[in-house]
Amino acid sequence: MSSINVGYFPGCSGLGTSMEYERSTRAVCRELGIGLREIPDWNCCGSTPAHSTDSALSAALASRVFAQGENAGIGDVITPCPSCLKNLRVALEHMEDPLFSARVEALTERPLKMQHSIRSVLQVMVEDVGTERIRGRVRRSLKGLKVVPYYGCLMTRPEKVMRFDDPENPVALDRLLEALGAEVLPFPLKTDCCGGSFSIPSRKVTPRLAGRILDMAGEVGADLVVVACPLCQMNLDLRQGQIRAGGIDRVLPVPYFTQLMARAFALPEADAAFNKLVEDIEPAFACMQRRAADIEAEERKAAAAEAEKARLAAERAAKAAEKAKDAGPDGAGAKSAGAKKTKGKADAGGGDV
Amino acid sequence: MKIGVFICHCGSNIAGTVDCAAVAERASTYPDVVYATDIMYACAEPGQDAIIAAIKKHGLTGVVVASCTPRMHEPTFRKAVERAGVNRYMFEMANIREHVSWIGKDIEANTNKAAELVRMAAAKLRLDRELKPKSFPVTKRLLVIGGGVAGIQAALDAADAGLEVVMVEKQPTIGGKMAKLDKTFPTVDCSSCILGPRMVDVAQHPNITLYAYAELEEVSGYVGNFDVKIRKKATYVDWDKCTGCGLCTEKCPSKKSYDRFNEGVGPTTAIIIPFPQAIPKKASIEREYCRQFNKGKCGVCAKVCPTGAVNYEMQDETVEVKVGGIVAATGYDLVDWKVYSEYGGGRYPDVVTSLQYERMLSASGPTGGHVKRPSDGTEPVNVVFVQCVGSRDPSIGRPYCSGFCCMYTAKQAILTKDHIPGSQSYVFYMDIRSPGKGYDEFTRRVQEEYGARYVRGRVSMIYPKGGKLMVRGADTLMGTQVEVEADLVVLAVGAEASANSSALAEKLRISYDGYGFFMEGHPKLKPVETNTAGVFLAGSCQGLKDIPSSVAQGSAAAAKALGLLSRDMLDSDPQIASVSVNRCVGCRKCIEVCPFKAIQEVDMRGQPKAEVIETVCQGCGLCNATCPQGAIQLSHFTDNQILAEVEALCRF
Amino acid sequence: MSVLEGKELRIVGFLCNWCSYGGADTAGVGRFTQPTDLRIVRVPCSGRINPLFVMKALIGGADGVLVSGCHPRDCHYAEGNYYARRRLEVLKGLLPVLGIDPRRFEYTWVSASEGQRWQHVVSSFTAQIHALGPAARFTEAPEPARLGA
Amino acid sequence: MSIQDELKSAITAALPDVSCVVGWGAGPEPLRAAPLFIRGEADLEGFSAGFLSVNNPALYLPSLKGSKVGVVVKGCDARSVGQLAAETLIKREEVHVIGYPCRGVIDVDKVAAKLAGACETGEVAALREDGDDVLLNTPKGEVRLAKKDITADKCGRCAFPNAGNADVFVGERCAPVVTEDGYADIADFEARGLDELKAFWEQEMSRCIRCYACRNACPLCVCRDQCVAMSREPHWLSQGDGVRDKLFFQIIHAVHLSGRCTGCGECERACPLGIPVLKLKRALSRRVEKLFGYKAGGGDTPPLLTFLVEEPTIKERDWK
Repeated sequence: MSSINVGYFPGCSGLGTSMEYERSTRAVCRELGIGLREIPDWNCCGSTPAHSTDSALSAALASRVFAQGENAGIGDVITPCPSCLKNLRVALEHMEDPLFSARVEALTERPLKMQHSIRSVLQVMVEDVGTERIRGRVRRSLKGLKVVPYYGCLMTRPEKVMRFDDPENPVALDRLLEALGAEVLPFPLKTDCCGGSFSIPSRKVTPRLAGRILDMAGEVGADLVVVACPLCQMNLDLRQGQIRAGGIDRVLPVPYFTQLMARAFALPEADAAFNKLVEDIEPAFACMQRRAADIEAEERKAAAAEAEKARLAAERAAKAAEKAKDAGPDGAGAKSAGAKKTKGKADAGGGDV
Repeated sequence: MKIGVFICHCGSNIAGTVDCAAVAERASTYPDVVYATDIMYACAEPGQDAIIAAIKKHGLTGVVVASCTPRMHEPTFRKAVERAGVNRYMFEMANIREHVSWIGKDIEANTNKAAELVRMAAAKLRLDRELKPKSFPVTKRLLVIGGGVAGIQAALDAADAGLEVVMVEKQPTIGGKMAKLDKTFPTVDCSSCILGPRMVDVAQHPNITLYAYAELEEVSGYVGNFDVKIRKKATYVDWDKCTGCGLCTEKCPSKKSYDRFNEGVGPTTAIIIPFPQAIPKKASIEREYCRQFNKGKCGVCAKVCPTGAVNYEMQDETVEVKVGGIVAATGYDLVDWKVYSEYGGGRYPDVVTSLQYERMLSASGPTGGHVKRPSDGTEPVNVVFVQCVGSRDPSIGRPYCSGFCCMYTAKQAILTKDHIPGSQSYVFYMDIRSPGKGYDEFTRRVQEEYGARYVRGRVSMIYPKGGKLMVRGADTLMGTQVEVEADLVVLAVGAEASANSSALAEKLRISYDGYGFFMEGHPKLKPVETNTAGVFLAGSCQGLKDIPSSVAQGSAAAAKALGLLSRDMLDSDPQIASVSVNRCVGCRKCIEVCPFKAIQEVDMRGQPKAEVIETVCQGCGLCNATCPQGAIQLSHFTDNQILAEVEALCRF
Repeated sequence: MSVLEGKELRIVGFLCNWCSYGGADTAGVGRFTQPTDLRIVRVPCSGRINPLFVMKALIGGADGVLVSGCHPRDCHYAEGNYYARRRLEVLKGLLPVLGIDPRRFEYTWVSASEGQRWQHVVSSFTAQIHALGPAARFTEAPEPARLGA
Repeated sequence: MSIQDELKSAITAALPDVSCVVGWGAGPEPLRAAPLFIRGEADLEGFSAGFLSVNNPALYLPSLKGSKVGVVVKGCDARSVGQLAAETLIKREEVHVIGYPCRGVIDVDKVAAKLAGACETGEVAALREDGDDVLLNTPKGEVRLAKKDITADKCGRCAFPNAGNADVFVGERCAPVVTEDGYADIADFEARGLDELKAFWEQEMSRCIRCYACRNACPLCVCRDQCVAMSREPHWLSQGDGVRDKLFFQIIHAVHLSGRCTGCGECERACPLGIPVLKLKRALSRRVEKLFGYKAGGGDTPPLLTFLVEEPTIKERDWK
């Protein structure tokens, strides 16, 4: 597969609250041959306040981002943040309306000339790179790690804008984590709301909603909750104190999927940047290693049992062949075939032990 | 020619926005018009009498009535002019109601347009010719497609009246959806107890031939004389020998087959008799689950069958039947609710459909009438019913109301309480729709006597938590979010036209709407007829309806079919194509395009000529538009007649 | 007297009896307001419509011609609309070469239940014809041309 | 052996099995050949095929239906034979097709234009071919004209110079002038704009004398005496001399030929007033080819006599 070259929009949180997402995304992309060309002098996408105040001003912010990209010859852009993605995508689609586009251009004075597209890093990972190629890169499997993926509200919705995966029951991140070796548990609240930016007007809402997600993750037996959105990550990770104060007693690390990829690819610790998480992830990894050892022991036992079964079957076959040989000339062929089979199986069993 | 023109007021329907007297005055100046007047209600008895009187008084030889659409009253007026001795085809209508007075309020424009439409009609009438229908014999046999309650009713009524009936059912048993129901609303009668005897009647009726596990393959011909091909699907059991003893179904080792009749509630065997009251009570093999077919060895059923009826070599078989009329009663199917990922999309075993729940409630069902959670077999306490799953939802292309879900949900809530006295039902609804005799009282009873809690609002999400199902939704009356911890969730899944209904419609040459429901001839006045003569509709295939309405429509369809087939001879529509032999050059283009193979080549003194087979021609006029020299003309819609209408409008 | 001078343009419709004429009826029953320009010629099937009827109207002074039949797969006569679709689609190639604006002719499918669609079709086609204005009529050349010119 | 001799022997070989062979012989003037019906070897005398073989002999085939006939064809004539057979207007097995490589035919109107002022084409006493030129004996002396300047327009866009469906083909097949007819002439014509084209047809149709020569020369106009132009049942046209009736007749001809016209150009060639009536037919042929990939004359079912349930090339207006 040829390497991918795309424009890159880190988003504001990538420079602040989600530095670990930013760092691990860049590292993982480098490892997978995705060339990221950061849009020069990009600006805020408008976040939640802009579009809830004025759609044209909000689109103007997005339009300037794409115009800056055009200066560097960038048309196709990816971003790790689903919220940025939604704002940029909505602006692009709304600007297909010539009247609206004229309003935006009057503000920016920079009409867009190129074809633009904007997608999420996750979408590029599963659609362009593919889980098979990711599986091939894994050097430290996450075998034994029990995870639940948490997509949040925006990764797949609104359906008509995002056009990615099943809006209510997405599985893209599930498949990616499986490729890393992790055990992905069924998680019914994978698209439930974490509280979003409600923490600003009302402090009570977010811990309640985020707490429900953590509680369910704990209940299904997850070691950690994997996220793809800076705001979700913050609500789930940073607020665990508030959540515990509300009576839900769960302690779960909340890493970005790119951090787990960095670990599975055995990239330097600084790239995985687990030290930026509020809840410590190391106990989860320790648990993973214990479980992996158990699983491997279990697998060895099963393989040995299989080999023993094969050996017995071969013995029986050999005996039968012996009898057949006594009975007539046709028995000879059967015997040699049976003998060969026995040998192969025995070798395989021995190697395992 | 002497033309009389009658401009109908239709009360104020037309006269409100059209100056009818002015139109009549303008019409009196048109060529050949000798008499023109306006009239209050042309279709009413005084109106018809006035037309007849005018014909006699003025010696009219043709009549134009400007009133409503000809699709409504053309037959009425044709009969009226015929009573006055004028050939029924010497009559034209101008549609000044649906196409003029009802679509705009500009009196000047409407009056002018009405006058022009009358001019067109009169111009066409001048070229009308007297047409006389020919008569042809009728096959006195009725085909009923579908053996649900509507089809059963139609078949029994027709057969009781002495008509031969052929019934085709695609499942191995008749009974349809009603046979799967435990009880019926609002009387909570046992469904199979009231349907069962009717099913037996079908089996035993001397006038009814039943082809179960069969499908309609092909229909050709025309009203009174349809040729029908029926494909009997291979059951791998010779039904002449099968006694329905059921030994094979006990011994069959493939015990994990999907149970179609029981909607997959519990498994069944590969050779089955769908349910104890099945008609015909015969076994059939579901090939996809049978070991004999999948693994090439088994043969248990053949070994145990006391009559040697099992035959793995059986092939599909085609039978050909001649019938005079057809009743389509193909019913409905449930919407594929698995598109709703927020309800689990099928991932949660304790989320079941309403029809699966019926099978759980039914004493003859796989659970013996004990309501159990499919996941662990325990008895549920909290049961949540979610209404409008796949109804009234434009986002999945099902914006219509399925009509019966409110009522069966109420019934199921009552039955839940009867089965499990300690249970509590919750019903999430959008609106309660319960028009019908005793229906609204029923929905009150379920709340007031049975304590079901009705929550007005949609369910946004169902998710499992600790062995229970969390049902999250809105209570729009309280203005709050609610979350109910449920043991079992029953989705009131909406209904849609049955699978392949559009393909069947195309075979029958009837129309269907955007959802696949068959189109009736007129939404008010022809609810069981179609626009294809001789084809009638019964039950939910025409639009969703509950049992009493389906039964009523079944009887109505039978009455219509009987009316048609009680005659020995039928009149053919004389509005068909005919060939001017002199002008035909034998190029065969008409023969090539005719959809009905109604044109044949004949030899006339060594020259090839086209000839229309009058009973086969349906009068579409495709041949007329195809013939370069216009040697084949569609009577009553000839080139000259259409040109006259165009020229009445476009005279530079 | 034909169309209302200055108010209406001459628009001729050819509608099949089973679907589109019924759809126009349904629009009327629903009281869906429509422009008054259109005059409808009822034919049994869109397959009955010889493209030359359309040309006859256009050459005869129609400002617009609209044909409507049953939706594909839904023809009362099974196949008529399929033939109509090909013939009318081909006919569109003749108009520009004659000097007739091809936008003066459209064909579409409207079922008997689609009253609203019919209203939309009539309204938008009438608006389209009004935007084009009255069609210039074919008239005798001002002076007879010389032989062989 | 020359092509002429080869053709003659092919005709001779065919004669025992056919009632006649249609070809070309001497016409009323040296510039014009005429159809020749060869019934015996004696008739072969006057036969010639080449630059003057303008007429389309396929014209006569439908009226000769019922017995086996032979026909000598250019590439374009062969397309007409193919189309007639595809529409079962003739039986292909009743026609013995003799083909030869055609390198273009004369357009007498172009000669007239070249001679303008000097003499009329009828005054030309003799025509002699000399390589790529022709030499004309005129009252004002010998005139040399390049063939390419007086060849029919249709030959300049000929994709089928060799009768593809011939039973016997004589001579070396020659390369087609073009591989694909791009209909550039129609595109150019349309580019004149609607107003100018309307005026154009008003002008041209004012000149039309309604002689029906265009129709009579068309090999696919098989209605003959039953043509709607003259009938009362149906009565599509008045018998008047108005521009609209005359234009409408041309529209009828074009619409009746849509999906059938092979572009042989006989209608336009036969017009005594030189009205470019082929343009209407070619406009429709272009559309048929674009929509259905159909070139008339190839032997397939004409596209307007069939249909597909899903038409991949028809983009219907969605009325949104």
